[in-house]
Amino acid sequence: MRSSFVSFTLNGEEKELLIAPGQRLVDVLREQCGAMGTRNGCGQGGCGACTVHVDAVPMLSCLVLAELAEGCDILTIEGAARDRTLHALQEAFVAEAATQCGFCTAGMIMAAKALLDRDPAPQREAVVEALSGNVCRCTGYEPIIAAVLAAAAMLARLPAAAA
Amino acid sequence: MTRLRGRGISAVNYPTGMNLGGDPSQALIHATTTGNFVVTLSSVDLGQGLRTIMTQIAAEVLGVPPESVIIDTADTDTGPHCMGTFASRATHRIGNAIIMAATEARNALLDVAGEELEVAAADLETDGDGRIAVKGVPGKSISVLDAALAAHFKYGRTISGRGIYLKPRSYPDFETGAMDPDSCQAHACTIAEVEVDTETGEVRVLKLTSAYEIGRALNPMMVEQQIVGGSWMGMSHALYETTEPYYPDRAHGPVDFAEYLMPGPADIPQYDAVILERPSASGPFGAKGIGEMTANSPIPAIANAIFDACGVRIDELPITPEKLLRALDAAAVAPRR
Amino acid sequence: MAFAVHRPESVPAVIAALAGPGRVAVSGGTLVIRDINEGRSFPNAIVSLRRAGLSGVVRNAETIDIGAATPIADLARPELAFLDGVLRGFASPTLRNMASLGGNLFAPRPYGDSGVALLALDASLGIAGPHGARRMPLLEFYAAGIAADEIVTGLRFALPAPGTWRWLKATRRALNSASVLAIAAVVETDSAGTVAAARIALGGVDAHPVRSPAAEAALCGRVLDAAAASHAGEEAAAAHPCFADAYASAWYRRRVLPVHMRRALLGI
Amino acid sequence: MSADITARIREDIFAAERAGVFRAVGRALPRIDARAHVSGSTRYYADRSFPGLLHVVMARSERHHALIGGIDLSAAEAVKGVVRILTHKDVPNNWYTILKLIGMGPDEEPVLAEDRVLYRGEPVAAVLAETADAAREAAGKVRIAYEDLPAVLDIEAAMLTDASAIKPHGSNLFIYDGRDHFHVHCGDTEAAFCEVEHILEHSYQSSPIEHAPVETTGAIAVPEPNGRYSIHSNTQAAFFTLDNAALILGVPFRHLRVIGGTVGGGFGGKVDVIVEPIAVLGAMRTGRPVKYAFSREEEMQVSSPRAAERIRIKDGVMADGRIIARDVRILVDAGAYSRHSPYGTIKAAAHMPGPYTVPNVTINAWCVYTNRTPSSAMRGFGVTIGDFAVEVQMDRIARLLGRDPFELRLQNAYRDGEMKPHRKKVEGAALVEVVQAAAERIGHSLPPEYRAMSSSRKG
Repeated sequence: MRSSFVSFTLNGEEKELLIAPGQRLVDVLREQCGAMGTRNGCGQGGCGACTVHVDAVPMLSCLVLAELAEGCDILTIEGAARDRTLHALQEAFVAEAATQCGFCTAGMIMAAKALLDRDPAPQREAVVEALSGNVCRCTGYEPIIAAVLAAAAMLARLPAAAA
Repeated sequence: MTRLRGRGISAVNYPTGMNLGGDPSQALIHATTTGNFVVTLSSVDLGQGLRTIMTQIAAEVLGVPPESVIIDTADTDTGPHCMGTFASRATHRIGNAIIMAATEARNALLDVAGEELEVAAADLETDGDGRIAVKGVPGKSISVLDAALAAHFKYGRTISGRGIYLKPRSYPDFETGAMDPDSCQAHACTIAEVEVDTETGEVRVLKLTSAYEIGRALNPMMVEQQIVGGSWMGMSHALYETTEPYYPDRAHGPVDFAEYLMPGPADIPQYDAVILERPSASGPFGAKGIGEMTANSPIPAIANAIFDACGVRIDELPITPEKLLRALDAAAVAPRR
Repeated sequence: MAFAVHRPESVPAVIAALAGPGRVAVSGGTLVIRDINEGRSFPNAIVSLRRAGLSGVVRNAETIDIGAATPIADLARPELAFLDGVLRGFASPTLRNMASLGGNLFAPRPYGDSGVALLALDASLGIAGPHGARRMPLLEFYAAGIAADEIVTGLRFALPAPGTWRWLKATRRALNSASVLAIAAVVETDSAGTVAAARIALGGVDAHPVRSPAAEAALCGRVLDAAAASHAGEEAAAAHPCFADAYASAWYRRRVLPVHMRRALLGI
Repeated sequence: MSADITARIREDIFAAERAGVFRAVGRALPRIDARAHVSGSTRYYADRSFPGLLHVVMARSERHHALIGGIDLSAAEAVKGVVRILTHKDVPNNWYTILKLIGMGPDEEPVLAEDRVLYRGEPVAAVLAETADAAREAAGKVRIAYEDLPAVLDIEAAMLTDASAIKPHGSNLFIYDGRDHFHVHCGDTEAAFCEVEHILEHSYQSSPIEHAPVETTGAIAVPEPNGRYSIHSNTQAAFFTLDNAALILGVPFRHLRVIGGTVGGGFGGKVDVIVEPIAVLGAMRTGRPVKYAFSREEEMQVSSPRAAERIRIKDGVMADGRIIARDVRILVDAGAYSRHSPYGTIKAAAHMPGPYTVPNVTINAWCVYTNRTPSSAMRGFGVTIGDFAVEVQMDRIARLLGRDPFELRLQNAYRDGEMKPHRKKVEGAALVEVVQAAAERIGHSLPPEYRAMSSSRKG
């Protein structure tokens, strides 16, 4: 079995990588792309810390084979901010004290971003459901829910282009 | 469908530190040429916010803005010794070490500033915004940056400080149990409101209200983080968590976050808390440790609320729907005492 | 060990790629890749179904066809609105983007709740293999399985008549939780409220999702009220073995089955 | 809710004691690490790349208690990518105990099992391979021959004199200074029980609990020039890890350097020194960087949990609500090895009888070995389960006497200057005030004499 070239777009940048067979996307993003913000918390699809967007759909990168990302558009936490300006979710997580150890944070934000991309003005129940696959052991979830709702309110005040 | 509501309370204390082995921690502080201060430690931030608290303590004592404090940790080649982050000791031990180190560094800073301003160091005060001024003489001042530059390039002096805090070892008397195991006690009272589904034994926690006495809230936002996160963990311990669901039988031990049950964002109660401050004589600015205790008081409060709701006691954690339903069944058969 | 990844673009190509030892078909990957990550599975090759044309939902005159590789999230559509409860109870939104309806049939207990729903819908499966395509009832699939060189290509069922669908998943936490019990039913009543026909399927009571003839028999011919529904649950509790896992004991599952049966059938 | 927390500080309570003017402390300063967390740029121990990194996966005991007849590594060694497999013979000082640094012994836990295993999940052989996949496959192919021994899984069964002893010293109890349990007493409990109106005796039980940090325990050891090794670790205690690892490896302390400080959740689970010695040993034997991180399953079933405890409380209560005698029996399920449990057992004893002044107290606490995963420190160590027991007991007393549960606690709350059973004088007490403040918060009115109570004076 030989390594093969796989091409995908990562945070808007085209990548062509030589990938050993059977590699998981989380490992390729971290080790070959240096996108260390995607965390490996369980390898079971149970913690959500490795959540990334594949063609705008949130997925667990510990369960995605890198070879199947061929031609896909991948967004990680490193791509959430634009021009070094934090996304409203990132600002809200700081303001609402929604991080403690920070290990779940990137996955939480990516799961929440998928929700807000689809539903910019979610009800609390929708936020709760969107976060239900992401484990946080520190915060008790309430500040995270508050941060997502605050981010939605923040985005609603912004001109559409900036959002 | 039968849903019964109940309320339960608990009141607890929690020791700061546990020093059966002697419990030191150290800090080193030095100023950079441009008047920033590097606090060098080997202490570990688990996510509770150690770096932020240590920044605030150093800034308070040095009299400089928190933005000018840099926390450098943890590298055993460069950082002085720290016992570790556990036993609710970090704020207390490392905070005190930083106060000692920062006091020494501040004195060195004021000595240089005094020479530059041609006044005694004792006549100087810091404004916490980066300036050192002569007390009562508005306008006669020097910036921390200029004082640091002068120390380096004019006087050839270090602006630095060394700090250590040691809680000496306590040797228990094995006859009586006499010992001095801790430094101070923090306190909490929690009220839980729950709803019990008496047909299934399922419990929903509706609200957790607490009063915490923690000496000094060095950063109230982070105190609240501990209270909210700890309340959740306490609820989780009370109702869900076990690595051995059939303890002491080892069967069916959970291996993932699906089987290892913890409440998710859809299961959380309302949280509410008030903070009391009775400064501890030994704590930095009176602070006591709050990291661990927040998970404790919700557990009996929830257990007591369940009894209040449905009249059965479960004395075995976690209080699972099965245990509760078995007890309810037994109570239905046996007449209530 | 390293393994090859194949991405065939048709069903015959999938079948060809599966020929040989240690080859595993994967659609969402939430079961198989996890097993590899944890050292329980060491395939020689993974055959992805993603590009084999096995995704999508087609509404026919009488029935619905769902491709086996269709992600659970893609089932959120108006004609399948009655399945909203099944979908929302299925793991997390992120996992629903990955896990497929066909793959969920292979999930070990207590997972695989979508199979409970499909059993109550009396679904049938499309199967493809080296010897061609065939259909089989879902009941038979759970009893006999399929050969290692075969795959499930799709599921087909008739939409339940309005007002006949029932679904309840009893869990330890509100969302993203495996089931203590899953109950799906299609219950037809006459104008007097008497049950004329019922298909009741259960999860959490056996090695895989099952139909419950005991519950169905108990219900048929009776007026659908709390007593009848609880009775059906009691009959089911007596008929099925139930099992213990990290979520609940067999005793608990049996004990609350009548309660949840009543709640499933009557909503109270 | 973070915005209004400062407003919920009760400045009116202890107003004189808490007075002070501060600029930096007392502020709700945003966390200095928050922006790095939200942008994904925080660097944890695993967020560094080392060319040539090897991965460790441990082959573990599948039995609760067994003699090891033999270990066959041949199938494991044949897996492509396997570089080396470590067994106990590779570990310079295989027997250790983590609290030896504070003189609590004896050395009683092997880094890698030798002739026997005492719990399911005990490490036996460490596979080092080029990829984690290869290491996992090989670990599954390590063949261990077992001869099963009777397993002791219940704490009280383990305490019986005819229980099969799993420890070399011939009993299943940790020995404190020649005694098989830790004891604290004050007053005369037996005499007091003869004078009380009510006696309540109840038992409370917990099961083991996992820390469940989202980042599992792990370390990367990297060979450096001059015979040194850098250990990138998520330990909660850098020097503690360094010192214990050096003792196990038999190397000068100066040869090790621990780099860490940024941890994805600890809760007490990253205080045991488990992964670092193996990672360094692997680096020593291969000359390459070595990563040893727990899988999620290992984190849940093999890493040390919060101990299960069984606590029996017997209270002597007067009709007016005073608790005048409390007898507490604490059993701590240490699992197969000590780790931090002997220490936690003392902490549990020191905590009793809770935040109340009881004149006659007897506390006996046993640290008991069983054939299960060794337990160790976790958030609230030694106190969490004790609080559960004491506070449910308090609720029972209130119910028995028909008393308001707030008032019963206020009546018995410890005050400044009173003596705890371990003979330390109470100072800085505030139980009275938190009970009053909590009652007020939910609108539960207290009679004037209870509202007037204070921790700084009796009454």
